[in-house]
Amino acid sequence: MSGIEIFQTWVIAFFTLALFSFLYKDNPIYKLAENIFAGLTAGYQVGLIWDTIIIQKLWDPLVQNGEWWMSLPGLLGFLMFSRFFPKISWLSRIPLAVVFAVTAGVQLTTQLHGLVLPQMQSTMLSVGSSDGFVAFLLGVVTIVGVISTLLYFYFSHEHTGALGVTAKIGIWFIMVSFGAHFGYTVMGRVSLLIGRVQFLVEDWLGTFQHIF
Amino acid sequence: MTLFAEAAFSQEEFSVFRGDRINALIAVVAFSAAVLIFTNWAKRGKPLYLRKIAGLDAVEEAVGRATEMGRPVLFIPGIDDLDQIETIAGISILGRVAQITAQYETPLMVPVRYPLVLAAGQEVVQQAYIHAGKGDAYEKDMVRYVAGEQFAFAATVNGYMMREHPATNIYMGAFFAESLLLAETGNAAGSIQIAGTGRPEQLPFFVAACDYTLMGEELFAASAYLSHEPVMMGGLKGQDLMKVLIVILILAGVILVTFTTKLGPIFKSWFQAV
Amino acid sequence: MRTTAPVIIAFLTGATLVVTFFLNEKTPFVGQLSNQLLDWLIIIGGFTLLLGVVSILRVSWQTVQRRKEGWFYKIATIVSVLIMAIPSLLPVSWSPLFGRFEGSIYDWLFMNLQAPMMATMFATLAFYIASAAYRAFRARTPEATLLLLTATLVMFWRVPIGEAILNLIPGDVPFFINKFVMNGANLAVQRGIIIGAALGAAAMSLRIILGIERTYMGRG
Amino acid sequence: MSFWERFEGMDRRWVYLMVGITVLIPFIIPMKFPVSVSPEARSFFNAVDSLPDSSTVMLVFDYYPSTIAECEPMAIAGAHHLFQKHCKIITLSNIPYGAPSMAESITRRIAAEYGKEYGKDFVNLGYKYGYVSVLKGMGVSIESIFPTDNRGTPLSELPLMNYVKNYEQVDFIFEVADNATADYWISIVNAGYSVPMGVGCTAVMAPKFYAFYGAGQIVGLLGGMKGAAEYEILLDKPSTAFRGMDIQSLVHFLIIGLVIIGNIGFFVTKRKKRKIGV
Repeated sequence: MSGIEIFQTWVIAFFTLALFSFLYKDNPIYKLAENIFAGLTAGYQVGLIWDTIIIQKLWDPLVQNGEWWMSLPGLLGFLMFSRFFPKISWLSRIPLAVVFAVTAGVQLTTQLHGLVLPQMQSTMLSVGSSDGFVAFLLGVVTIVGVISTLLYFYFSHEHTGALGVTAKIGIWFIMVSFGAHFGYTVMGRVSLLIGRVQFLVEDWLGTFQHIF
Repeated sequence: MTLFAEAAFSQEEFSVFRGDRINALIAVVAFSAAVLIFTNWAKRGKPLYLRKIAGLDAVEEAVGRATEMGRPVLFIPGIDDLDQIETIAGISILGRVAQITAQYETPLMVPVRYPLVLAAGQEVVQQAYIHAGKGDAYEKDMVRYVAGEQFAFAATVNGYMMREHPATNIYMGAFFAESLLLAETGNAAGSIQIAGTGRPEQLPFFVAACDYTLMGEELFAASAYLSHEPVMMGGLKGQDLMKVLIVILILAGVILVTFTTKLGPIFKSWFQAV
Repeated sequence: MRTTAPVIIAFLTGATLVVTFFLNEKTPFVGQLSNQLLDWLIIIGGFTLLLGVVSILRVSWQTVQRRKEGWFYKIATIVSVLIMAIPSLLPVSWSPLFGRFEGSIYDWLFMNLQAPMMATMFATLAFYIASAAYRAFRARTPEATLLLLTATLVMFWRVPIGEAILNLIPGDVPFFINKFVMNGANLAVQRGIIIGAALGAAAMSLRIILGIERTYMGRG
Repeated sequence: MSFWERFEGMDRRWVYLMVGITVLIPFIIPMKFPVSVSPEARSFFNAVDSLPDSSTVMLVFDYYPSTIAECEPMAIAGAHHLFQKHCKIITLSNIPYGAPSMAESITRRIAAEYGKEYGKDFVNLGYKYGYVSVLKGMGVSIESIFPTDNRGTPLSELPLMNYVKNYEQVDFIFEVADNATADYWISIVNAGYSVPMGVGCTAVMAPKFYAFYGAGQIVGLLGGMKGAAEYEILLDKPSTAFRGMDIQSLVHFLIIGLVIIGNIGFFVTKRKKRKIGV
């Protein structure tokens, strides 16, 4: 192991332990790591956005490919800085309006087309006797689950009577699903912890024999 | 099936209109009509009943609690950018919450992860304070950009929660793996917590660690509920109508697929998204 | 002007995008409009990054200047922002330490500080998930009982030894969990929530396009 | 205050401590709990095992440094298996940070064990921006997308790449991913060029990929650390993932135990409160 590698391992170990220390309580080492972490990620965005967005998406098309219309988003981007000048700060609402409207315009169709229709389609399951008992039961569970969950979100009627019963079934389904999802995720999260502990035990403690 | 054959044929010849998306067009038109009819209905003052949503009533109470305790309200409009509709929902709710904190002059802290959300958040909060006649109480750094990455954001916000002990934490928007990092720390700090997200995979963690959780559609309804304006709330009735329609169509599909061999698959294929 | 202009722009942008969704992608001018506008959104976001960096530096600097509590740590923030950002903006031709690729300061800081810290924060979830389970999984109500029973069963099933034990019980329990809990009830609920959320999202979009929802301009 | 009451009000840091200790135990005392092999992992292994000697395989490193614990053991086991079979390996990545250098160091280290030579037996193409165009473009010409390898050597100087021009010369794709790029490998490369493919992914992603496995779009699936451990067993090289499964099992049992004890405490204290009329 080279000196540089040992140094890197110790740097990583320091910040790993610093963040873990918050589990016990907030402390100066954590505060230091937290502030460095926050600063680095902000700086990281600067490098990434300058290169991949401002240069590759704006400057190159505009200047090298002569796509003149790309000056429009550039102008809208500049209007954002009107926020620094109180008198014309309302101008920054124009790019904001464009941003909100683009999202809304894209989402209105894609939510209905890309999510609602296909999810409805995949719920239209055959529950005939020909496909066997397991398929039948799975079909019934799915259909009842989808419908009762959906009706749980009914706003304009109190959850009483038939709607109340459906919403109650919906809540049971929701609880089963949440429990399953919670239990399922534990494994992935523990794996991540194992990764960090393996680093500390094997790599970091491993440097001790090179140093001492 | 004929619809698809035609669409495929006409596409080869190049038609401007995408015939294969006729199903989506009908869905968009029907949906917009349902929402707008009831919006109009509400505008004309027709009575409109909406059931209570516990998490939403809690928002106003929780801000009140923060005022009594003299501690800040922490609001996180999700950790995604403004190209997600959930973030927009979060920003809208922030506008309502900021009006309440403005009235009571309760300190408000809104950490964000994307600069666009920062700009939108500052605008919304500033306008809410002006609207409430408390323009002087507004500070630019109520909404602040704290980090450029998911886990650095969580580390910073967690530190803030343990040091400042906000009385109320409100999470509204798009959340990912950091949902539980935030909510558990908030719980440990003793804050009242209200969460809302459209992402089913994060809901179990919010439900486990928060006092109230708005699930899926409730998040998008929240802004309308909190506005107390009939125009906004009318649309919810339209959404309900669509839900009933969806349930009927699903059941029709199930019956057709189960009992017919030809009509069922044709009916089902109509919902194909292309 | 100050509110009507943005509202009109929002309506025109939104409505155009809805229409282009139903048009052939090869249609001149408008066919690729949604991709084009999404790129615009990214570019506008790119410009705003300056607002973000100004925000984090200003808040930190004020803390340092006024010697507020913890001001010392804010120096670390400022230094970190600058040490990461500035070398990444300088051309590689000046020095291999500049730019963003292998061997640069940017890359070294990412690999040895930022990436391990991301992994560590992610890993702390293992502790939080355990304490959340311990605290929240109490059989207070029938619903809560259902939640905790499913969670426990799935946790048991997910590890080899638990699965082996489940296999000792007559009736194929792992199959049952996989089929009816994971792919049955769980999938159905996800679907129900997704459909509901999509309706809510679509209604929200409609309100924005039509100018009913104008919170971003501070109006109801 | 009774034992149960004290347990009810336990500081959460005791739970953290228990988790921390549990994670460390298997490092000191290896347990070696048996791991059963799932059909989808076995099918993955068999698909690789039945490749003819000196086939060309793409080993794709589509994971970020934050999920090394789950993904790296899969990539390592895959590299061992492929070199054992004298397959030619082409590594590449759709992840800008970390992944290209992880691919570099892992393949070089393992190649040394089997006496394999860079350029002739394995090549690391590195990373290019825009995964959709990368995946599509390699169907026509790999060289048009990656003119050079990760270290800047032109592909024409690498003997292996003189033979491999596009997907037609690729016999199998071994994709290791922690994100949605795996979907695109299936929908673009498998669907468009019918190259057989196996996917190793994180545990959280696995349920979704069962559908692709069921539909025959991928020949095998490794889900999370357990999937990696299964591959290690099939390869008869139990390593980090296999050891990790011991920890996994212990932590799961710890949490289940805590939930059970917590509920006993909950009922005991509730009954007590009812008795004294609170």
